[in-house]
Amino acid sequence: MAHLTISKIITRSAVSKYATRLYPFVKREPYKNTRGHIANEINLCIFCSLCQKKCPTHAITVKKPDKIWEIDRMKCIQCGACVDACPKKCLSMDQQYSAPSPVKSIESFHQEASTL
Amino acid sequence: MMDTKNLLEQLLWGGGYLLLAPLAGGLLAGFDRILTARMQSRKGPPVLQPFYDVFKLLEKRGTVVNGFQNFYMICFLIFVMLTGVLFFSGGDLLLTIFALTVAGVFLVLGAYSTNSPYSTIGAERELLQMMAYEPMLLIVAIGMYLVTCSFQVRDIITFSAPIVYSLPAVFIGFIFILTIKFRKSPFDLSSSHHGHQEIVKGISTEFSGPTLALFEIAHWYENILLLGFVYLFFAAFGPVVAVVSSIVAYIIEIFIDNAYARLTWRFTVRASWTVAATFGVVNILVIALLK
Amino acid sequence: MGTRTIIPFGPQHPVLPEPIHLDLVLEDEKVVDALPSIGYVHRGLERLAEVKDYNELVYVAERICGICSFIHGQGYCQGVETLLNVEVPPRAKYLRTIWAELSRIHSHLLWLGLFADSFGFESLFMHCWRVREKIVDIIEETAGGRVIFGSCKVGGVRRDISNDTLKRIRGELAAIESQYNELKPTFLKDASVNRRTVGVGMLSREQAIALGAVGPTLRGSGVAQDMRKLGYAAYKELQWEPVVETAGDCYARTVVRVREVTMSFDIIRQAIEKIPAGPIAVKITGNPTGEFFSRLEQPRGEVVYYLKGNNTKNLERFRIRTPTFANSPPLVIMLKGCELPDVPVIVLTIDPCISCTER
Amino acid sequence: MSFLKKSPWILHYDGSSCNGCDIEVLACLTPLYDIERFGIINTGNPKHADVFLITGSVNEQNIPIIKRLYEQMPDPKVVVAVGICATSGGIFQECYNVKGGIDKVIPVDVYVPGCAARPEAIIDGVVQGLGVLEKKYAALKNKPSKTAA
Repeated sequence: MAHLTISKIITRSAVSKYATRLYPFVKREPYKNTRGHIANEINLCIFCSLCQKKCPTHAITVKKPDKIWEIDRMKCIQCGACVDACPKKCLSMDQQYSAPSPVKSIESFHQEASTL
Repeated sequence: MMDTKNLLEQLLWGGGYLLLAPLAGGLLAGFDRILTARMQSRKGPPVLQPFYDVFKLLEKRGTVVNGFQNFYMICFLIFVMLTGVLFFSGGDLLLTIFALTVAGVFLVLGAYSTNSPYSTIGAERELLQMMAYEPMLLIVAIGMYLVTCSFQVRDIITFSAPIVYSLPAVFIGFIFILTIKFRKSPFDLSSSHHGHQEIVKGISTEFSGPTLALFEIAHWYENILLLGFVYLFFAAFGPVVAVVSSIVAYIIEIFIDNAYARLTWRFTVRASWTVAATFGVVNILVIALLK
Repeated sequence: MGTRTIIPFGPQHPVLPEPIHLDLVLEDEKVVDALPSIGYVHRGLERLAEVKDYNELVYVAERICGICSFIHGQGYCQGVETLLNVEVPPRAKYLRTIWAELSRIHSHLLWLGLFADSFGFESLFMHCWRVREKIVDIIEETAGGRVIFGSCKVGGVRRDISNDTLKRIRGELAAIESQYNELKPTFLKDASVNRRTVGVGMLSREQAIALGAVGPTLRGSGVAQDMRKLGYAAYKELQWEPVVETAGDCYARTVVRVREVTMSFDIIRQAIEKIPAGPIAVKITGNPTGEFFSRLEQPRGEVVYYLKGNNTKNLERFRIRTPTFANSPPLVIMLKGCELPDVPVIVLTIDPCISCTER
Repeated sequence: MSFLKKSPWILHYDGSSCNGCDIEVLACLTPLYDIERFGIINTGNPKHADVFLITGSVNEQNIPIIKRLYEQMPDPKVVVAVGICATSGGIFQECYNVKGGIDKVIPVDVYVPGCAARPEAIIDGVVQGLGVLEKKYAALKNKPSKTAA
């Protein structure tokens, strides 16, 4: 039985600098492995739609005739199944998390005809 | 015959308390939150945060469960203010303590009137807390009377010797019950600053919007009044030392708040009565015998 | 004898972030009965086995619970690997052990913080979580996510941790452990904390066994049962002993967890020392057939996965028995007769994870 | 200018989430993220709250609870859906017992994606919610004067 066992820690914390990361003002460098959001280098994409099949939350839609690759950021759970499945390795996991938004919208990537 | 100069001085002090106490109380609360945050190794809110909170609450729509609830809350605020005016204009210390109790009763009635189980338990605990700290508060008044031969604050404050020298044990006992009055851990039974407890916010659960703002403001008034009691113990050292002592007492309370877990009401009542009976009564007996 | 009042405890309650509902029948502040009602987190994810194939189901298993995410994934994968007769490469086993122990440390520190919060010790809560964030940083660096690991897959692990990183992590863990050691005395010796935990929520050894308690709740009552002794992953190659306390009260359960954190630090150190080189996954072919009980030690206790395959891509049955489910009957027994302020303390000592229980 | 922006108090409710987002909401309160810097307090009491942080995919049993909590909050108020489950149901959208998204039960003002939503994203989401809160306050202030006129 002892009193004030935490006094050393709280006194030290009170006199030394806080541990807080001043987030919106100071941004931290993300780790290399951090799963943020799925990025697609659309010009390499062959629209095989393997990612669409592998996606456990059906966030990805591939429209092969229109050469459009779409992702619903509000459905993606950053599991990376599509990245593992991609045969052309055009999909990658970016470290930056997707931003909050007042509306749900689908992000779509369109491949230019000239790159064919 | 009361001369007009005295009356004017009383009015000035009373009015000054009404105007400045919420300002000082709010700043003190802001300081409290920053220091608490630092002790928890956080950055903490800006010093004006308590004012932002109160102004925001005034902007919100209030939801009222029972019309009496707001009435009781206004009574609580008015009585706390009245108590403060009584004290700071140099009035009777005993009357101050009883007026403070009446204010507390209004708060309890307000919480009871809402019929919510959380609030009811909060109110019950508030009554138990009042039971716990009341003896010690009275001992403070009695001790000061024994030393200065007056219950009048204006006589106590002008007493030549520092009261803390004659009543050191009473002072320690008072610091002990201050923890209850400031609603700080380990005795924040009836409500808590952060709502992480079994009865949510306890006594203030059902108050919202402007009514909650009144609760906060009343709390600021109350805090300044209580620090006024600390001031009395050190008054003879001069105002600077006395104010600094009051602030140090407040910092000690913040430290205790951060260093203890919340205890149960059984323990609170037992401990505060034990403290009152040992520290308070022994100190008073010694004073009485030496006279 | 006071009048009886019923206090609703939850589903929205600040002490418990999770929705569980308890009707507490009170006489003044004494709890005479506690009637739990559940179902606020039931999603019915076991049925997902019908629509998701056994590889995809890993993502579902990981999201059964965000606190013991890795161990759920691991339990599921170990079960499927047994059905497929696959031997996981040794490096993958060690990596799984390291991640599982990291997640145990993070879960226990989280629990210690919430527990401190339950008896109103806010600064202790904050300091526990400050230390925990450092563990979460290591998890994020190695697995990519702060709470959902996404590292296990059937046949091994999805990503490797290089030996250099492991060495650096060992250094970081030593620093974290010394910070953690500063917090220990407050849980073990502080007078005000002890007043809230010692002798509260008694569960005798006989009661614990009869009611089927698992994990720290069982070990706090003096039964040395730890599923890691089954020797899954790399546990049989490492030196450790289950933590046992005999008192059976909230204090004993706290001590069990406090000591387990230290033990986990030690297990990680040993695993980093011994980790072999080699591949991290094997190729998976075929479909699962047969049935298997996969048993693991979660931070909260024993979790059982029952998996049944019928030689198709989808499992025929995917059933989980989670530790909180097993610890609920003891909880109701412990709650009877306690004081209202002790309710959050007792509820938290079983370390409830409602989302595991209801799925 | 209103003071709502300076002191938004949050109420957090777990509507059938996996705990991942909940512990991230709690992590926001703790030293490393410390949202009390912005005057944010986790109240745990709907009557004191301005921002309703809600996680999870919402099952049938939770619907009345969420509606009641929403109604108990005094105006103006905003709802922030935290995590993929709260925005769309996520990996649980095919489960038989889930509604799949908070917006099917109460109006949502800001969606915070992420599985689990990172504390940084939650802070961003709450900050966006404050803008909405401000607008709602302005609308609320204008309303009674209109009815009076």
